Amino acid sequence: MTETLIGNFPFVAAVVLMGIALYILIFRRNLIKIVMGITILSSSVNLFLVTLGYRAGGIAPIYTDAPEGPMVLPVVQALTLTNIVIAVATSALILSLVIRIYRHTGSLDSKKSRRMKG
Amino acid sequence: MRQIFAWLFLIVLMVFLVIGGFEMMHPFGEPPSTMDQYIIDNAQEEAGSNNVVGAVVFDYRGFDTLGEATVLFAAVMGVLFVLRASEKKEET
Amino acid sequence: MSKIVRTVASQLMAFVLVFGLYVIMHGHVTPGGGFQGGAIIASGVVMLIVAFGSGQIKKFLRERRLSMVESSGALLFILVAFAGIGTVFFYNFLVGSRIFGGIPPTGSNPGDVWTGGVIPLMNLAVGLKVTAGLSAAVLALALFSSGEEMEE
Amino acid sequence: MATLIGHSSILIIAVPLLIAFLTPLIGMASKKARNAIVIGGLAFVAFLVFALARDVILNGIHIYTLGATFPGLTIPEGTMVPVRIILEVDGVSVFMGIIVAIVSLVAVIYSLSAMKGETGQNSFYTLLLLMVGSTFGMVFTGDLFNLFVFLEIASISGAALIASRTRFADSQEGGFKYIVVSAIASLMILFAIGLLYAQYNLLNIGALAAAIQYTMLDRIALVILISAFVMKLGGVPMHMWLSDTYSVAPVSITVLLIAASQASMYALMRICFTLYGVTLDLAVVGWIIIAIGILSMFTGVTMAVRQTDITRLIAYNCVCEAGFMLVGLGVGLAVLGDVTALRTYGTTAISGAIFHMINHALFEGLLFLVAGAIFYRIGTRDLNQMGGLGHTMKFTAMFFLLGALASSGIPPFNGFASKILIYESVYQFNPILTIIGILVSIITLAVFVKAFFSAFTGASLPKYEDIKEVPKTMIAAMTILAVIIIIFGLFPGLVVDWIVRPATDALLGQTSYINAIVGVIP
Repeated sequence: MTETLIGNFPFVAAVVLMGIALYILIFRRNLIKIVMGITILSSSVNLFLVTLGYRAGGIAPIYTDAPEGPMVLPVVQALTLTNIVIAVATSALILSLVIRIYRHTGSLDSKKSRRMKG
Repeated sequence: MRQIFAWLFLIVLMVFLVIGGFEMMHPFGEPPSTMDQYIIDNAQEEAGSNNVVGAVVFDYRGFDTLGEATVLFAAVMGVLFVLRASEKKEET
Repeated sequence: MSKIVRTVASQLMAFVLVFGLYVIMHGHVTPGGGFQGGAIIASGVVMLIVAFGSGQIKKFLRERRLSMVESSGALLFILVAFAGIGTVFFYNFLVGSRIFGGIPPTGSNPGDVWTGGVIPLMNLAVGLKVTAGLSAAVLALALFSSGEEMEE
Repeated sequence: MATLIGHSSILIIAVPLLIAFLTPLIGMASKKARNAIVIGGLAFVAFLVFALARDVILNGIHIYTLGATFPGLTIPEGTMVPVRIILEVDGVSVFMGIIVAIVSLVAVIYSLSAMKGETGQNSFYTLLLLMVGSTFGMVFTGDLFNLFVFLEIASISGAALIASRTRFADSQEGGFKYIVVSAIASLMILFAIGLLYAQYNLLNIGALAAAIQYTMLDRIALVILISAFVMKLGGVPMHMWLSDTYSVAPVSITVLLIAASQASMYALMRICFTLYGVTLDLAVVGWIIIAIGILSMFTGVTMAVRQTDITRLIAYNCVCEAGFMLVGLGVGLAVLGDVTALRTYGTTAISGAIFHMINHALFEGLLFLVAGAIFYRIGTRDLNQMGGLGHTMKFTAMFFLLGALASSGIPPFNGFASKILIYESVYQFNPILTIIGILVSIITLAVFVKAFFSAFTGASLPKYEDIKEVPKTMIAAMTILAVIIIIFGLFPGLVVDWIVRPATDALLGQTSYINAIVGVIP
């Protein structure tokens, strides 16, 4: 148990980060904080994906002047790259909507502006 | 009431995931790698790229990258669309 | 912002551009690629917006025009993908040909830019797209929050 | 022609994206050219969908490996697993493709006059095309991560489109809510994909289905996937966002949003039937989905009774109809392991659910278009302020009645045809479920009759004296849907034989889906 506890700590770190994000999303009312929650959630998923591909003693999967050693898995890195771009796109759109909502209602509190929580 | 349910949901989910992370994942640093090893071995020959991640992004999983570029395109279009000057002409 | 900041920002922009282009065009040899390089150049544009204010930047960069550049980048990307449809969509048809056709030797090697087939072209298209797209989004947000009306 | 069909699965996804990238450039030059190219492109895509559907139903599963040396090369030399992204089109996929093709054409034709005079039309059509292309991508792809990417495109462009009426605060809030819900759902989906990848090092659905072992991590992934997709399609515990977004979006977009939720329903079916298949703990998962369905039916119909806003009323009806589909699917899933029960009523239940998906898209689409037409003319969605509109808007009133009758399952229309399949088969599984279903249908009818009378009949109000019928393109869009509804209602047997039965067989044929990817294992 203790060995796996230390060895698999990176997976658990990703899960804990996800817990923080879900806490923010469930209990916080401020629209900007909800955006932050989504960003943290996507970071936690990114962290999880990258840790999946790690090999002990691995090097970056790039052959240019590569030292000896096993290469870490490239597919998860590509998936992470995709997810980062998607997270940027999502937060840009959400922020523009938040600006619009703020212009209309003059408030960032979701209780005031939203009839029901989504 | 809703708060209690939310806490309960959160705690149950976290317990499951943490146990999953500790006990049932493969040991950290030794992932199964049938698909990835093939890509590492063949990327230089098939895609002609030293950067294996680059080969995955633009060749093996190029369609995902098209989707990714489209997401960014959609978001920029969406930002410009949402923040455009509000309509002047009312609907009749 | 003060004059020092503006001068430094405008001087730095040249280096940012060079570094961004390097990252884009060496995407198949060294770490990096279209997205990363595009993000670097776009962050340079953000630096200019911070230094000069969005009103000044608006005079020579319009978000509509940037959005058109972005469309062209996306179009270039999907056309390169379509060009492989003689075999299969997204087929890397340039490997072994005259353009970017070199095949690197297996294993560790010093790296050669003239390799990768369609990958450098796609990096270029994506770099163009990401630069224009991110700059347009940031510029639109900055303009809108500073209260300027946008053109249609 | 053979080459065209060979490449059609990718063209159906790529052509809308290509036109979407072109639209801003062409729209700068000429509006007419832009409208022509949008409609022409979508018509071409619809043609390809029908050609592909015919080919798939006649000749079996259609495989397209992106970037390989030829389309059928799923597994390259020297390895045992698929490496590239593979599009895999079977009966269910083309069935969903047909829904999306019809709905997207109708939405564009309707938008032509509904959006006239609004600003930002270039961006509107671009986002609309992106949404259509990504919904096609969701239903045609055979790769889990690719599914996630297309889900994200659909939700981002959908959110921007929902918020398109920038002068109303509630439309911005609707867009915000939609994108927050979709972002959370899709990130959870990505997390589940990560869990599956960690164990099998695979992303392809067929190859994963061949390798899956139903370990504890697989169960966690299944729970996350089911809850995320139920969230995306508006099942009950997470249905709050649905009425708030559907009611504020422009109606042509709402119609597309319905198609996007149907794509989430498709993904749910894919996950349960194909990815996990018979390794599932069938009865438990089946009953969970049935419970979600029953709750959706109840909540949808009881909330619909209380609404005075016509679009919110229809939106809650959507929740209710989604419940019917989930019940049908759940029953099919619960008996998947039991061959005799599956043959006697399980297959019929799944057919009913699948048939109801296309019917749902058609009649809810028609109802939303009618609501949009009313809003277009009188500028309000409040039922209490309407009255006597039937005197001037004869076509619109007729279409509303048609959609309402179809939705509540009255005999000569298509809603009846699919609901009777569900009732019949579910009765053999558990009679109580059928009784609940019939009860819910009756209340639905009552709700719609009340709405119809308060909006269209009675003395015409003085302030609506000079209201005219809506423009011709809007009538045309509604007529297309109405004609299809009537045809489906009159000849349900043909429809079931041609497209529903192949879809059901494809859904149950997990082995053929797997064999198309990994080859026949001796």
